[in-house]
Amino acid sequence: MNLLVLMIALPLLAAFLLSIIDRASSFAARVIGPLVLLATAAIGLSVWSQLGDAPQAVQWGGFQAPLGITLYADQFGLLFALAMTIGTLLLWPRSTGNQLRSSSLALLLAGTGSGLALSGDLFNIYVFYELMTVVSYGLIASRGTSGSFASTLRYLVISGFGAALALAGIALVYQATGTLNLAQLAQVAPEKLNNLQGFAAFVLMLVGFGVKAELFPVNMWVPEVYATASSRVSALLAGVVSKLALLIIMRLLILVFHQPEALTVLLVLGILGVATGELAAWRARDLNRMLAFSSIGQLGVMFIALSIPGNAGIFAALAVAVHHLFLKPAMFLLAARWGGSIRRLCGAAKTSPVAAGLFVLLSLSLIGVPPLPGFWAKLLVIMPLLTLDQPLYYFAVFIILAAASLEANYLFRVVMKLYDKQPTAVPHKAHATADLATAVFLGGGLIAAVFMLVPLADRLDSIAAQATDVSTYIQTVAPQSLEGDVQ
Amino acid sequence: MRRFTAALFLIGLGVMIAAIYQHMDFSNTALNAGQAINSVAAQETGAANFVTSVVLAYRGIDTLLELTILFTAAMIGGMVLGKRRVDAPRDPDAGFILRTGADLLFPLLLVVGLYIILHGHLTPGGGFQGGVILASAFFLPLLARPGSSINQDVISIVEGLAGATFILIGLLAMSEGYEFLSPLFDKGELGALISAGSLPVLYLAVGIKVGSELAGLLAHLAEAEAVD
Amino acid sequence: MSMEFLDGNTILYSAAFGLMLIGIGGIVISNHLMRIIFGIALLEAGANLLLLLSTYHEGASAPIIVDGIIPAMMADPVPQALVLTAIVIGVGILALALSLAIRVQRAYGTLDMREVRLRLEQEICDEAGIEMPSSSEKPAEVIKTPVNSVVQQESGS
Amino acid sequence: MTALDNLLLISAVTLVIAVLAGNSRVGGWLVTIMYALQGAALMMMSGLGYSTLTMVQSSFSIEVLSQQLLWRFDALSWFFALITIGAGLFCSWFASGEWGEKYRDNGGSLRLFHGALALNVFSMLVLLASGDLLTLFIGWELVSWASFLIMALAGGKAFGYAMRYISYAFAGAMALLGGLLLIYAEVGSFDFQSLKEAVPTMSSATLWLLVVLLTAGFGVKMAILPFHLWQAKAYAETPGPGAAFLGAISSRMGLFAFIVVIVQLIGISRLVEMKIPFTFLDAQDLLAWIAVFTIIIPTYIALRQHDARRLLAWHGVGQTGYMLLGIVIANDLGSAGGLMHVFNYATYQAMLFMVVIAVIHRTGTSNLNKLGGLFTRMPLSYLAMLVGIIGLAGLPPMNGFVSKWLIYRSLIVDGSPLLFLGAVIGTLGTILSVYKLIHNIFLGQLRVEHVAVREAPLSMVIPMMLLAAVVFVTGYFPGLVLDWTSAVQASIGIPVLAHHLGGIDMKGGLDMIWIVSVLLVGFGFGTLVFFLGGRSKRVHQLDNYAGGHFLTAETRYHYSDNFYPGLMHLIGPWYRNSFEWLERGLISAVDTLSTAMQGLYRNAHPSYLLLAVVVFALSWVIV
Amino acid sequence: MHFFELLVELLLMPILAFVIGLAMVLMMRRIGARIQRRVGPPVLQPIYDIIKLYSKETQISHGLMHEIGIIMAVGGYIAAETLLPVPGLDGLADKGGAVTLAYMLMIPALGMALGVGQCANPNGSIGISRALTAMLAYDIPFILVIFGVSYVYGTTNLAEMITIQQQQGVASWGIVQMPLLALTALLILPAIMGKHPFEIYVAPAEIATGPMVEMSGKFMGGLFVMQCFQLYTAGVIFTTLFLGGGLYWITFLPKIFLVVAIPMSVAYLFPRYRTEDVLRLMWKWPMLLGLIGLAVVMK
Repeated sequence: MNLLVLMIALPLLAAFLLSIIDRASSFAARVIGPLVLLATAAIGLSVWSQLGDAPQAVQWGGFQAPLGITLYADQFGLLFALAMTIGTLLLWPRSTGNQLRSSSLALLLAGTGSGLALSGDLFNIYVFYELMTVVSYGLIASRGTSGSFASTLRYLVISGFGAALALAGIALVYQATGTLNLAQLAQVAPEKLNNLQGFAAFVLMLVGFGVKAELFPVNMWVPEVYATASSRVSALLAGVVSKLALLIIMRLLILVFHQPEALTVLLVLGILGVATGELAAWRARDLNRMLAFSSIGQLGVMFIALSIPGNAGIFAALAVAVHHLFLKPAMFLLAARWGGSIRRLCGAAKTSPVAAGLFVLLSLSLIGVPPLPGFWAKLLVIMPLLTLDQPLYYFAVFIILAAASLEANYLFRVVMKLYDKQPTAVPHKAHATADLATAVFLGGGLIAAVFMLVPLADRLDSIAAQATDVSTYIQTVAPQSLEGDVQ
Repeated sequence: MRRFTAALFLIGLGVMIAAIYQHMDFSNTALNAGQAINSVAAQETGAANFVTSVVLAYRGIDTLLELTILFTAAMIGGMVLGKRRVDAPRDPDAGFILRTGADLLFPLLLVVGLYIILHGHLTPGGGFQGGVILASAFFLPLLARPGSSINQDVISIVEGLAGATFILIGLLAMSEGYEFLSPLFDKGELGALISAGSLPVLYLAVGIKVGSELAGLLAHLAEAEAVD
Repeated sequence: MSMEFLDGNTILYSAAFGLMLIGIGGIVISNHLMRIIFGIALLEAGANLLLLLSTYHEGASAPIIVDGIIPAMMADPVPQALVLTAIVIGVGILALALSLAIRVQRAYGTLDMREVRLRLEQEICDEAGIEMPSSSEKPAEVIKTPVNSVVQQESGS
Repeated sequence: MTALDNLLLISAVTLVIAVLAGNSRVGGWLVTIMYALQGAALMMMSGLGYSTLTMVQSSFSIEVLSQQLLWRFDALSWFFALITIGAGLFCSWFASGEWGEKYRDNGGSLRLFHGALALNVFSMLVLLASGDLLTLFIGWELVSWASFLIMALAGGKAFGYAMRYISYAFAGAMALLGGLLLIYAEVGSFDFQSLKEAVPTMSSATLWLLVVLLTAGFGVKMAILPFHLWQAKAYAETPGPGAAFLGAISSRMGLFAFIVVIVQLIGISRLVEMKIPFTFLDAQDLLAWIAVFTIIIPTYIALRQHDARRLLAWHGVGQTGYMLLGIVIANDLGSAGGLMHVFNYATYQAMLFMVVIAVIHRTGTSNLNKLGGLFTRMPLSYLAMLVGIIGLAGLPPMNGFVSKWLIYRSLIVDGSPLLFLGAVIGTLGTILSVYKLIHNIFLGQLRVEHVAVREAPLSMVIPMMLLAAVVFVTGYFPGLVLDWTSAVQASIGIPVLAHHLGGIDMKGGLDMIWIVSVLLVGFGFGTLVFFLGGRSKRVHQLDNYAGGHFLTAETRYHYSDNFYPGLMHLIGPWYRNSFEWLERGLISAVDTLSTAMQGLYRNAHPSYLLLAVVVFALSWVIV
Repeated sequence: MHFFELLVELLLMPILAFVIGLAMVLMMRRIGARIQRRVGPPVLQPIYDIIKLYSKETQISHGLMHEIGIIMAVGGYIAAETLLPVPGLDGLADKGGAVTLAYMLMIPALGMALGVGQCANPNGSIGISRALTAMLAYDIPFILVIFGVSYVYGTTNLAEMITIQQQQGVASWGIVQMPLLALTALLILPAIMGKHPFEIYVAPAEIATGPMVEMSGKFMGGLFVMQCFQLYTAGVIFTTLFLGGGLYWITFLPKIFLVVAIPMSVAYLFPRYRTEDVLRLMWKWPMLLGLIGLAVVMK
């Protein structure tokens, strides 16, 4: 028995019962969501503290590993599960119209996200992923504007398309191996999936799961959605949800697909993502879409990092992802009041100096100015890229560096506007206290990271090492299979 | 031009798929989770229908999630479509035959649906299939009488409770010291109606949940104001 | 073409891939949202079929024990369960897509993907207070009807 | 606690004090005293400047990502730190009196100003102390953003220029980062020593890539061609003494890093081995020619400026070329000249900026067409500017002459007539330009609105006068500075220049003590000759004769606009603003690409792209 | 004692320069007169001129800088003369050299420019603008010459140059070794001396729009003294660089007078050039010659 499943089950239960509770007491309905998430976060933290170097595997329903569905908790997965839970808690969506539904959706998102991060079964991942997608449709549409509906629909088209492809990819994998359990797949993959079919399955799944990870070219929904969704939802999607999709791709890459071509596909798509995202952001005239495009670029960097073979790539991608996890939500929170034309931002620093200062800090970290954490993350990506000594990798470095200078340019154009002394016609609204406090908390995390750089890097390194330890994975999930029939 | 390029892409894709197909290996049956399940499911779950074993036991969490997806979709559908305006124009009532037919079919569908649900662990069928029939039972009158409506409040309570039941059964297993969603109760005799432990109960929850979700969703869609 | 080529596997797989291709074709070629949604449905059907076929064996019986008799060769129950799940998921998403389409149609008066995109862009730009970037394919008849931006929502149940 | 720790600590404390007390009445003075303390801390390490000490380590060191980060001072760092702290001291002094009060009254935040200045000094010290390539980059970025901060303080127009600066600077930093990481990939370490050891075995292609990347990175900060566009305007718009500080030392950080990485670690001799295909040039020539064009083009752009601050700032760009030229020539004369020029230039450039700021303080404008005749009103400022322009033009007896002489001499020894010619063309342009500067501000007719102008306050005049004294004394006794540059030469592995207090020991050497003395005596005789004549009558400035017509107080006319019409008539068409066009072209290219990408995200049917990718990926595998 | 000898040399050199310069002024005016079929001034005319200017009653000063400017102009030349080795007197030749000298010669120009600027007469400023432009014109080829010569002799020390040329005879003279550079120098010599036909900024006809517009009395006198030094300096530099300098005054003096006389005689045949034309001319032919000459000597 393991309490870990409660991280998933409790939020779902609460979501189911929320409307019934609301009938009894609307106050209870309001507080129960955050309370449940607090509880799950506590569970997650307690598991984290006892985890150490030994990952844990839990079987849903107690069935044997290849037959039942596995829940695999290593630091890697648990980190993102916790990020999901705590992130949702921090970015608890506020809807003017229908708080009850938003709360249910938030609970569902937290539960699903945790499950996605911890799941050890391919089809289970697919189902979790679909659920998360549906929940995010709801979150986006909960703003209630016609634009949010239209962008949700367009998102749905791309997402549905991708999901079907991912399903086809799963079918190909099952056809080749006859199993869906990641541990068992990891065992048989070198033999059975190291061929064209395996590669096709990877590309299909990459495209499918890449939709949420803002992978080029299935990221066309990003600018529309982030511009129409409420800023907290954008923060959740860009900050946390995209990282979970990335986590799936990382898991697949580590455990199942070892083709060198797979890495090249990631590299090419990553480069395209960085180039298109950052270039498009350069010309964006409203903050939301600028952040959206920049987030595409950042995710592209993570894909480039993933294309580095071995532990270094996972470490780098993890570092960039964790950095982005802190940074993008804070930026979107600031954009809550500053959305709209950048030109309108003239002098906004006067009304909200803290927010403006925070924006500067976040921008500096985003473009990678030492000693802020963004710099170290970027360093981690570029250093191994150059040692690979291949033209395409060199080109990737060039793209990353060029993109950073573009980033500096457009972000500081915004900063300049913030500090511009010319008055604007419309007075600026100050940020909501909760938004600002959350953003400051996240920004504070970045600063704290500067001072804890060394332990932080060590910790991330050990997480990455644990994540890439395939044999431990197999042994933890199915200890007996190592002795028996390894085909 | 656009269609031409699209067609070109499609042809290219087709060729690729064919190429992959050429490389596909159809002879790997040795390491097959399905075969393993076939050989142990009868003992482990006590259900005669192995698909049900897989759906409710081995991959029970998938089923829970898919119920959640339906729940979420229905909720979002309701949110998106919103309440009908009182003065919005309505379709005219259906004719006598349809109305009477719907009334006649209602109990029939109800019974069939429940039967399919309750025999899910023995014969083909189960919570999903039965749930859909249940939903149609409740939805048919709506088509016949556009003015009437399903009580969404009741539906939301039913769906919430049904979903909660599923999870609570899972939690019950935990309180007994098993893993979440482990099969409970006595497995009974293979092939008997009351067998397979908690699986029929789960399937009932699934059926009710599917039925209420779908009915709610369809009702929302039907209620949506017609355009033009 | 020899007849061996046309064995059961080939036909079934062709059906699966063909459905997927038709679905993708619908998504790619069509501009109408309804057709695109149906394209997705077809694509999903194809993918489901593919999943179902993944461990298909000719002559295997359903994995159900009837009257205590265990068939010699039973079909793999896992893909069937998976497909069941996938179909239900597909239904949920389809319903959601349709309800969104209804709302978009109500708001923009069209389901043409190009126009929806333009109207969406227009709305984003209006909200942000920036000019819409000029587009070469701006349709002449984009009528600027006031969009009731915050649609009244169902106030609880 | 080592001496370096002390220095950095005091500098950090200065920053804190500046931020906390910057706005108070005594804040400026406190900060100034702190700079003096920093200077004292630096003097504790003065052994570095006289080769009696080779290195001072900082006890602070951390290990990140298995890289050991080190900070230390050597002779080169010490020399640059001396200039930095000196510039900080004088600029802060200058800002502490009336200037600061006026700045505050006009709505500026002195806290921010002093804070930014202190931050600049601190970050420069950190950069100068960098002990490996990674700390070098960290320091580099600190310096970049610190200067950005001080540039942007003025708001308004300055924002635009600061933006331009940071765009350039960050792109340069990224090139630098690329270069440094390339080194890491090749060498496997960020350590100075391992790079030095690995250079001989590196392939020529790698080295070319490295040199191009690093030079671009450092060059952006130095504003060498073709990255020169950002600097002048950005510096000119920096508030008051900030401009003096930036002008004096900020972009020298690029030179510092260039010396450390390219001269000291890679080595000029390795550059000479890198031939450019199909020409008879090598990498060293390329750099030297870049330096020469950096001398010529910005100098002649300066000649056309109407704003005193812009004019000075453009000369700053041009003077960088001399330093780079000297360093790249890298013989004992050239490198000494280049290094000494860093010091000399800092002294007179800071002073000239101070004079201009004092003029702005009194008259409210630095527009060269709206000033004139201030000599009678601000004689001390005039004197400072006179000393400054003689230094800037590189004429005896000021220190600018000595460093330029060294550079010329090295070019003669090196046998590079065209480089020499280029350097001289730059000097001549400078003379023309600085005469215009002093003429348009201080000579000619006094404008009506400036009749009541008084001499700048003491808080401004004293720093100016002190700097003027430095300019003169180091011109008289160049050995004072040459001692330091020799220590630097020794530490970066270049032949040490033989010198004495008065100048250079060599065949055809230089002895400034004699030259200056004889010049002074010559002036004395000139005075004698002058007073041999009868008593002259002092008439009013406007008592002038022009073509049979007396200019009167009503018809004031100061010949200032388009000061060199004949020259401009000839060379005017050569000003094509090619680099502006280049920059604009680059921007519009990015803009077009950006629009295209937005179009991609807005218009393109996503599935298309998806299919393209899928088909591409699969076909690639099959083929 | 060496130090005192040096002091005496330093004292002597400017005086000698002044006297010879006076003679050169006289010669120049005579040559000009002969070409124009005039008789020309008497022998002592330059001295009379100076005395006249210095003893004028109206000495109008426009301010301190006006006076300092003149002092700088004269003083700069006085100092510069000590860097020019002449027979028997090496002065400070080993402490400076050709480059130092070239830059030292800009001090008087700067002094004059400052002085004129202080006069606050816009016409004066225009004159200075022209004068500085002209300086830009001739200094570029001049510096080419200096470079070439220094490169060939391997030193910038003028005294050493003389020694080299004297020791190795006429064949080693600059004019033999580098005729093109010598020609270049000869072409720009009138400009360096500020004489016909490149003297539009100080030409009598342009007095109202020249630097001289506010100069009167001893100010003008100072400039006259400066002119003597100017001629002398130009002559000596050329002789030192290309004609082997001189071990003895007897061979040295003819050389320097010849150097001044030849271009004067030719130059008077040309009309005055406008400032732009000076630029154009100087940057075309002397530059071209100089560059070719450099290429030849450097191979």
